[in-house]
Amino acid sequence: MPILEHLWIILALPLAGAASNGLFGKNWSKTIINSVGIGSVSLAFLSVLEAIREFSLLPDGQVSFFKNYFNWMAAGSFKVDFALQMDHLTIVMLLVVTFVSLLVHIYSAGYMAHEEGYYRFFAYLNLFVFFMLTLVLAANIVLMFVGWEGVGLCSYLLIGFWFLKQSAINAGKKAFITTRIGDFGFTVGILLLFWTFGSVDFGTVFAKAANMPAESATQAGVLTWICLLLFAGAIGKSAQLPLYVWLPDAMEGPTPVSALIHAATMVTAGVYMVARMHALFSRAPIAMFVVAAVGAITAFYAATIGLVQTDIKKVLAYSTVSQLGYMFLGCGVGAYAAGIFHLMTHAFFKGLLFLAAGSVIHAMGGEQDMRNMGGLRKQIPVTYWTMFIATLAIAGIPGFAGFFSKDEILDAAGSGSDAHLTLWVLALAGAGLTSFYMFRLIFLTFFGKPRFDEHKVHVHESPRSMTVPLMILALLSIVGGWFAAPHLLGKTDHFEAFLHPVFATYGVPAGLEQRASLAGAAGEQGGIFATPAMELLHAVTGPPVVLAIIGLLVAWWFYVRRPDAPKKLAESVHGLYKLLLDKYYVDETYERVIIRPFLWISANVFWHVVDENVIDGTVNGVASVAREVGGQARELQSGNARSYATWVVVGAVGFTVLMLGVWGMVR
Amino acid sequence: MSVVPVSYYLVLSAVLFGLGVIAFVFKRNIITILMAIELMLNAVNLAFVAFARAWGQLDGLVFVFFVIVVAAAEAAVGLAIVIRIYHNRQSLNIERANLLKF
Amino acid sequence: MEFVTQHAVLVVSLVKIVILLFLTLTTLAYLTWFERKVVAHIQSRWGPYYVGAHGLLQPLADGLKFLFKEDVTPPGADRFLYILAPFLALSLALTTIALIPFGPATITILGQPTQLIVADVNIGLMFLFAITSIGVYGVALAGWSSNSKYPLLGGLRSSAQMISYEVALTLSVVGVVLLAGTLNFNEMVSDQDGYYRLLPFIPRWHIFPQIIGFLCYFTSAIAETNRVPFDLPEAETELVAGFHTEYSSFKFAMFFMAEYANMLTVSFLATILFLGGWLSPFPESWTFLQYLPAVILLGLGVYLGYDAVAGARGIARIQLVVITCGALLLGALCLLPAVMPIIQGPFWFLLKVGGLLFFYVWTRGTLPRFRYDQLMSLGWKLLLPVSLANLVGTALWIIFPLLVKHG
Amino acid sequence: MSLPFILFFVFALISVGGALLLMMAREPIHSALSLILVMMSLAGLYLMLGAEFIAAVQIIVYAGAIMVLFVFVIMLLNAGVEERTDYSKMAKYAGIPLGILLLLDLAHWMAHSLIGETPANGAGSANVMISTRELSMQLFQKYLFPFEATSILILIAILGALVLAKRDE
Repeated sequence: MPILEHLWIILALPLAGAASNGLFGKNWSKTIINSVGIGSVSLAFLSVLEAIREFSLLPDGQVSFFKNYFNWMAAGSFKVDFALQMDHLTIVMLLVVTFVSLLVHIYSAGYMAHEEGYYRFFAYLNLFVFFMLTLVLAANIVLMFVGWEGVGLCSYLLIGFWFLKQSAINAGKKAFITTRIGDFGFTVGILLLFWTFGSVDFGTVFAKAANMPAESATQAGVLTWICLLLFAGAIGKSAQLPLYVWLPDAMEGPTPVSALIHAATMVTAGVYMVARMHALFSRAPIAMFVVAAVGAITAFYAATIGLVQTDIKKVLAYSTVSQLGYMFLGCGVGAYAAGIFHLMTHAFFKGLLFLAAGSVIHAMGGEQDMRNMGGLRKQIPVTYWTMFIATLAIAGIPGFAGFFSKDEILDAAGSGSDAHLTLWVLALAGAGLTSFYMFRLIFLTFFGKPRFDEHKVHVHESPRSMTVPLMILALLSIVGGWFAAPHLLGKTDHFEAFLHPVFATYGVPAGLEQRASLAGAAGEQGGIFATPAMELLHAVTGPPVVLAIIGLLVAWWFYVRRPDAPKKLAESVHGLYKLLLDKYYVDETYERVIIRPFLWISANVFWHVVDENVIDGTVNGVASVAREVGGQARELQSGNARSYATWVVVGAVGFTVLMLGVWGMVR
Repeated sequence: MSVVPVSYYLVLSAVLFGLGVIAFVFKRNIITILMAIELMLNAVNLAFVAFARAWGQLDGLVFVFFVIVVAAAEAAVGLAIVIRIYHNRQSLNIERANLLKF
Repeated sequence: MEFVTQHAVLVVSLVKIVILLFLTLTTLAYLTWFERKVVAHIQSRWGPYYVGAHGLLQPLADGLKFLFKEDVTPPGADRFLYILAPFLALSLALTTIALIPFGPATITILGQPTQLIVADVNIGLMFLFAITSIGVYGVALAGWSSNSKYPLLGGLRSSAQMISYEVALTLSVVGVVLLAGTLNFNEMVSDQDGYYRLLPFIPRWHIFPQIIGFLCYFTSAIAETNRVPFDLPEAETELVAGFHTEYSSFKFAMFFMAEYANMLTVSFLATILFLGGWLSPFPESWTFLQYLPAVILLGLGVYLGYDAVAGARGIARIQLVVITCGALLLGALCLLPAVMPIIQGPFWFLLKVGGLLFFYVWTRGTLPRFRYDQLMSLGWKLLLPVSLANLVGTALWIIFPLLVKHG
Repeated sequence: MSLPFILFFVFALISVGGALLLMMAREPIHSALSLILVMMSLAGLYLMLGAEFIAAVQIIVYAGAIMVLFVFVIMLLNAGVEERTDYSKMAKYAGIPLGILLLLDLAHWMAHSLIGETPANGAGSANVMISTRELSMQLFQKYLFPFEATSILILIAILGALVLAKRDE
């Protein structure tokens, strides 16, 4: 059946699942709920595959498939259709979203087995999938915004899933409100976009934008503003500086949620959006630089915080933030493909990391603090190995997925047309730190002596439904990057080539054009590495790899060889340690600088002054005026029917005189 | 045999209507006021019939029927209300039934 | 004189009115005598006997008595209305008779076609009802104006009674109107001419298909005229003499006559509507029947003559002789070929009316009086629904063949 | 001055006089009777206009039913002389003049109405009586629905009157 013609089916499936589970699931057995939830997602995945097959059959000239289903709203020239589109970028996202969420669903079946509101959880998950797919498939920015907000909503619901836990509730609120701040920018961006191009359709907008000249790097034009505003939304959604604060707290939610929403899919929506909007971004150098800078700084900054965190999920959260930073850096320097590539690989290994962490927590009976773990290597081998693979991947050890993608980003940042040395350095440092804190996590968790009471905690391997997804993801974390492998031998990067048509469509400036096809790009970068072999050698012994190895060794030294060393170090540089441990006091600063004044103003100005005096005053004033007028007018109501009768006669006389008089005149 | 022009009837009906209106505001007794209303209705009926004859159409007469029916209904309900008022206030003077005011 | 030639119609109807008025008043007077006699015989009494032969001069004597009685007007009475009421009652009662046809539409008197009816209106029935409906005012005003509580109660009662029974009366007649398809008395009567095809010996009088209507009609007619057993307005036991308690002398007589006039009217109407008016129940072929009036009159004359010779004494004998002569004379008159065709219609008509009047008196002689609530419930809860049902049934009866014909 | 004119003026005078009497009389019962007088004379006018059925209905329903109801209520409540209070200044000073003004205005325009001169009984020779048959055709075919509606109305009126007048024990 032609899925491509009916892309809406892909959306409808999870929505149906969500609806049925959410409405009727309360009285259903876990089996039914599972079959509905997982079934709908797997069907969605299959239909995505089918859609891709059909897409591949399209004539070569056609870059994207567009279909308009119905007119959603129309106000004057402002017209929004419910239209979906599909191109290579969408395909990547679709695959990642549906597949990862499928795995997470399966995983959740095991992980949440003993939870209250099981049906609720799956309904939310399905709903999330629906909105994420909407976001990805949307053919205009308004519809995209719908998905954008929808995933935000689901994130809120799922973070606060245990709504009896105050911390969970607060975390949910925090996530929602913080992203709102970004979304405000996003909304204004949309308005500006419409005001500029007179349309919200991607196709139209990009086509118009393609005819505009690239703006100068010195002063900002309208494109720059649009991009910056949209990017504000991305900052909120993808937890970049300065709005990243909600993501660590979001770890209050169930671990599968963290894996799916706060690592693999939702948080990458910002990156996707930037990549989708490349036609605008690549014409706004300032915006590009901002993106890159924010990305790089965040990457480094979050990594530093990650160094000292003790909660296993918090570490992963900060690492997510920093990895997202890498993706933005990639987009910022024009290597969209690299950004998306990293997005994909990151989805694999970070999802895996979270799931594995979840498995660890499961095994430890809810314990999240790494200081109370250790030596789990033997008890839960599957978790251990998969997690180790993921760590290798994220650390960028050659041969694993993360290596390729991160290498491309760094490469672009360091030697690209829009390269910035500082950013490159930051990113490199971040890479080193990443490798350090990830291995720190591994060592603390799985090596050394158990630091918990083994009689109390009964460590056990997770059920099959949890381990199988781990294995699958582990496999992907290894092979997921090999599209790009030939690149190291100076051949084409398949992934990039696959996405090339998308980024080539709207007359992208020359600098990126070269990047897009990397065949022989290395040759230009410096004559010294002439042969493929040298190229490969250079790649695998490049600075990132070196730093990664260093990080590994340092971590090993600190946490396996000399377990007491960290404490000493911490005491020696106590200030810095404290600073990092308290995450640079960002939350406290926000509390003081923004929230408290805001509350104060709301209470003392808007409530006691504006509301009580101005608004109430107006309303009461109107009321009292009406009362006065009525009090005067009621005198007419004498209660004496004869007076009323006389008034009626007055009316009759007036009417007859008027009508008949006029009539007579006409006559 | 010469016949009376329509305008005679019309003027008569106008006069009757006017007298009805005057009685309507002049009388104090509720029953009489209802009668004044009946008088007005009758005047209107006369005009109806006169017009109907002048145009040589029957619709006017049909409307007279409806007017009569409505008058009957009005009288029935009105008089029932009058009885009510009398039971409550022991007076038929409309100016004494003046509680329904500000 | 040329006014007469100009408006011959007016003159003729004037003459008719005079004659009819004379006849009617006389009839009313002797109706009282008739009633008293019949009731007396029902109660096995003799009734009026001494004033004239068989008390035939009794009505005269009563009239004189009323004339010479003192005319009292109660203090605080509303003078105008007090006087108006009886006049209203009587005049209205008499007016209705102007609408009644006593004979066929086409007969010739003195060579020119004449109708035995004063006013042949297209919608005579409607006008008759119109006038009778005004009759209430006589009673009501009488009760109100005499400024006394018994009359007031009586007036209230009787007006309520008349209003309620008027509804049933009218409705019970509508069935006949549907059958006849007209409101004109002449056409109604001529509609009842002939016999039923299946039962050739039964005349096509409306009483046969409309028997229910007839019963309803007559019951409510008795009530409408405030006769026994529905004569509550003058229920002596409860409120003296009802609305005319305060009336004396000739005003009272007027009410009295009005009542009897109403009886007449109602009987006339019944005859026209249900009993085929002036039509003879027997086929045209029986020509010998046209001697019937003469025969009856002559027979009466003979009987009276015998009575004069045998029974009576003194003045009574003289009277009887006079009456005998009159009867014989009339009988002879009826034998004249010029008069015979004219007399046929009125003869049958009056015969039927007389029967109805006898029935009236009969009921009075036999039935006890109803209670007021019984009266009302009978009117509203029995007669009204029944006559309505009768109306609907008749309508269906008429509609059905049409439906069958036109699908 | 031919017969129709004489009749017309007689009836007109009676009706106007009745209306004035209705206004002047202090006894409600007198007002009622004068109103009946007006209705009678109107019935006569209807006859002159050839609407005999309307005339009959006028007498039966108005004079025979509605006014009887009025008289009945007057008798029931023993309504005596009307007291001429003047609490309503509005009615006292403005009422009568306004009424007269309305009367004159209407009369003026009626006198100058478009069809003023057309002979009053119909597009035909003198004294054409409207056949009741045609009238009923109109009533039961063209105006069937309004007819039914009015019957519903009168039913509701009856119920309302019952509920209102019922003595509440």
